Amino acid sequence: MSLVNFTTREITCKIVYYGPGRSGKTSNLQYVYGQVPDDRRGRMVSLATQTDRTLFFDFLPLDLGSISGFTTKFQLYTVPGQVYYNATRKLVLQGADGVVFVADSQMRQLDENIESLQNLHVNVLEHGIDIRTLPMVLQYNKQDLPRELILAPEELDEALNFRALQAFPADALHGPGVFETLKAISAEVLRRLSAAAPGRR
Amino acid sequence: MSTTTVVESWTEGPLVRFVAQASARLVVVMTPAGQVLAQHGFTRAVDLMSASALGAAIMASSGEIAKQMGEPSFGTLYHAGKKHGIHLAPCETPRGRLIVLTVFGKETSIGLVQVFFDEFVAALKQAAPARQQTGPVLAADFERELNNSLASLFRR
Amino acid sequence: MSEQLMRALDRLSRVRGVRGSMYVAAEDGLPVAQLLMENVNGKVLAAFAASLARKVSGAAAATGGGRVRFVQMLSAGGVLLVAGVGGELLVAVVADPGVNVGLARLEMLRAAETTA
Amino acid sequence: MADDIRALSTALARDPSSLRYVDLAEALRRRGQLQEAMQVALHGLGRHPGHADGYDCLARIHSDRAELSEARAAWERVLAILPEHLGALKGIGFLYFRQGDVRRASEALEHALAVDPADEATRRALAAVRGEPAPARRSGPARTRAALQPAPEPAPAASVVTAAPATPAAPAAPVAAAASAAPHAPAVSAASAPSARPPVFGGLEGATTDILLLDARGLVMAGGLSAGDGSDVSELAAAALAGVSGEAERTCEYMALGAWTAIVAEAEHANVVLAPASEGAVLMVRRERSTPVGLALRIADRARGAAVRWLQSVGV
Repeated sequence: MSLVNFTTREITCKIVYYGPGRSGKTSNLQYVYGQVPDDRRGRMVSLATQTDRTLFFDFLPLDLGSISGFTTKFQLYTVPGQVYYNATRKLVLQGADGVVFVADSQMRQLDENIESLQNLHVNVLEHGIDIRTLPMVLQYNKQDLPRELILAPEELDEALNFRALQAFPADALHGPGVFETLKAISAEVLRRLSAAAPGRR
Repeated sequence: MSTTTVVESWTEGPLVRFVAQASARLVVVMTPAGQVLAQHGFTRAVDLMSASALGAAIMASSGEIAKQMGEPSFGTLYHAGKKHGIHLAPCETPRGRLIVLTVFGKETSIGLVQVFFDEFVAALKQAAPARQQTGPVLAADFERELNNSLASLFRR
Repeated sequence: MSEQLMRALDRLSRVRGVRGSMYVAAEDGLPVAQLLMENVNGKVLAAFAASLARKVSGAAAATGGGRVRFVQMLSAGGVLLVAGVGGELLVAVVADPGVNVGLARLEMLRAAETTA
Repeated sequence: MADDIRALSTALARDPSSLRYVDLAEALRRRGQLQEAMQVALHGLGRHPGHADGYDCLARIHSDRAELSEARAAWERVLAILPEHLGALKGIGFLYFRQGDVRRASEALEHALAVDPADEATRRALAAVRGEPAPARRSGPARTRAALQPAPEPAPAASVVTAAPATPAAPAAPVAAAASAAPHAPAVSAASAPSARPPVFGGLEGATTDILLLDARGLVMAGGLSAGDGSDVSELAAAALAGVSGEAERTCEYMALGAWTAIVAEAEHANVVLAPASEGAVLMVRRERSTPVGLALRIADRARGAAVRWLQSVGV
């Protein structure tokens, strides 16, 4: 549920980057952090183990500036991808306004992707939310790897994208696709607050 | 410098009173998802955004441990440091469940913070309006502005 | 340890007019052991006894009195007594206005020694 | 001093980005024009957000306005910028002392002394906080500085504008002196000199050495308090005692005890009795440890009567 402050005209939204372990969720946030001017971002918090895996979550507050007269702020979170961190994954999902599912394009990671996506559905349901109402986009990361190691976006669509969501090929480590993904989820999330939203409550 | 930010005005009166009574350095009222609903005090004490994200995470994870142990909830968490203490506790209001993070120094004590926190919770309960329905917030053509914002964000 | 504390509090509660007695963690203002009548709020007693003792002992030191050992606050509706000031554990008592402060004080100093 | 202010204002108008805003704010503060001082300081800090001396000055203004938590925040900000800032360390020490936290006050002052071991004011403040006899205070620099301050217009005892931290006129108020040591010599109030105080407790033993009447802000109204060596410590004691009556009121309210009538502190060397006079004024009586508490309470009651009568007679 986006937080809207009508007095100071401020909107705050929570976006969670979800996906299997080492698919590049933290890389997305790090790239954003590195690109955005100092005054438009807050401190990036990473609760990581020494092996570079996210232990609990990464957190990055972003200031999008003024939209329709509202100062718009996004809080980007990642979840730990490893299967055994499901409890914390579920906690971070709480109150999410939108989800970016970061898939690992490597052929051998396909099962992990599918499993993580199913896990997302289960966790969202446990928060009492119908996944079909939750703004979501997909990102097919690591498309920079050699062809023979990865699946093409069309193949990944076939395997993961049965809801025909927007999907973006990406190389999160170096930037391609990161911006497009963030832009798409931002639009999805904000659309729910706009006059254009179909069937608003 | 002391600052106040209040997203929903009904929180302000009880919040300011609580900070003064308990001699707290900083009090942050947040949603269980870690969004700041109101804060008052010396923000230099912590980075506000990350503190509330982390505070909400602590509450959520300790609540989860409680659940696994068959406890209804652990309620209040308190950590004492050398110079500062934090008090983290949930608060049920008609507006839903909220979480309150209190940062305090040695000029007060956890005992005093708890006494006044109970009053604060009662005051919040009384002041909270029921959940309100909201109309559209953004104009239908918000996407153009969003694109401009994001473009400037990424310096494109 | 806690049995010893409770015994001391029990002796204190036998002083006529005492409504409640407790050991308080001085720094935290939290009850450690308590023996209270029903209408005495232990959390409140602990928090304020510790806070008042701290403020009074700081002020008294500024008057050249040196280290404070015992504080009493008299009021229209009762008496608040704090012993063991300056240590880690305080002994706090709330009593009726007519309580024999001398007697309560002796028992409190004994109770404070229990923990010293 | 008015000329000073004029000159500083002119200089600042010529070069608004100058750091001399601190001197102007300080000059205004010393004259008791706290509102103006605050405006100048805040304006300057708007231009120089990382300027430690600006925050130090702001803290002193807050302190004079009895806004202690704001003063603390400003001094902490100074220390965040310059961890060894002498003025801020002393200021924090004073605030702790005022809250009755002798241990932390000592720590802050020890830190200050480590930064500048030659600072006599800090040394004396530390001795006073620890309850030690003050070293060589008769010729201390703070006293000299205070003596050099031109005395402002005499103010009625009950309406002294100077808040506690800024009252080192009395040579034996070392913490106050330390909190605002040179080059920030504070405002001097005529009423702070023991001889200038009204003789309210005449006829009572220790009328000018062991009985003190202070207002809710911690300012001395009448009586006096002497240290072991005969020097006057009224200002320091009053500042430290001010917090007690508020805390007593709050305690009584939350414990449903009605109005407080007296507080007795039995200390190593003395029994100290506090009693509310009228309109937030508080009376303090100090008696030797050997004086029975019951007797000390009786004496305090008589002194309280005298204080209330005097307060009524001067229309406070």
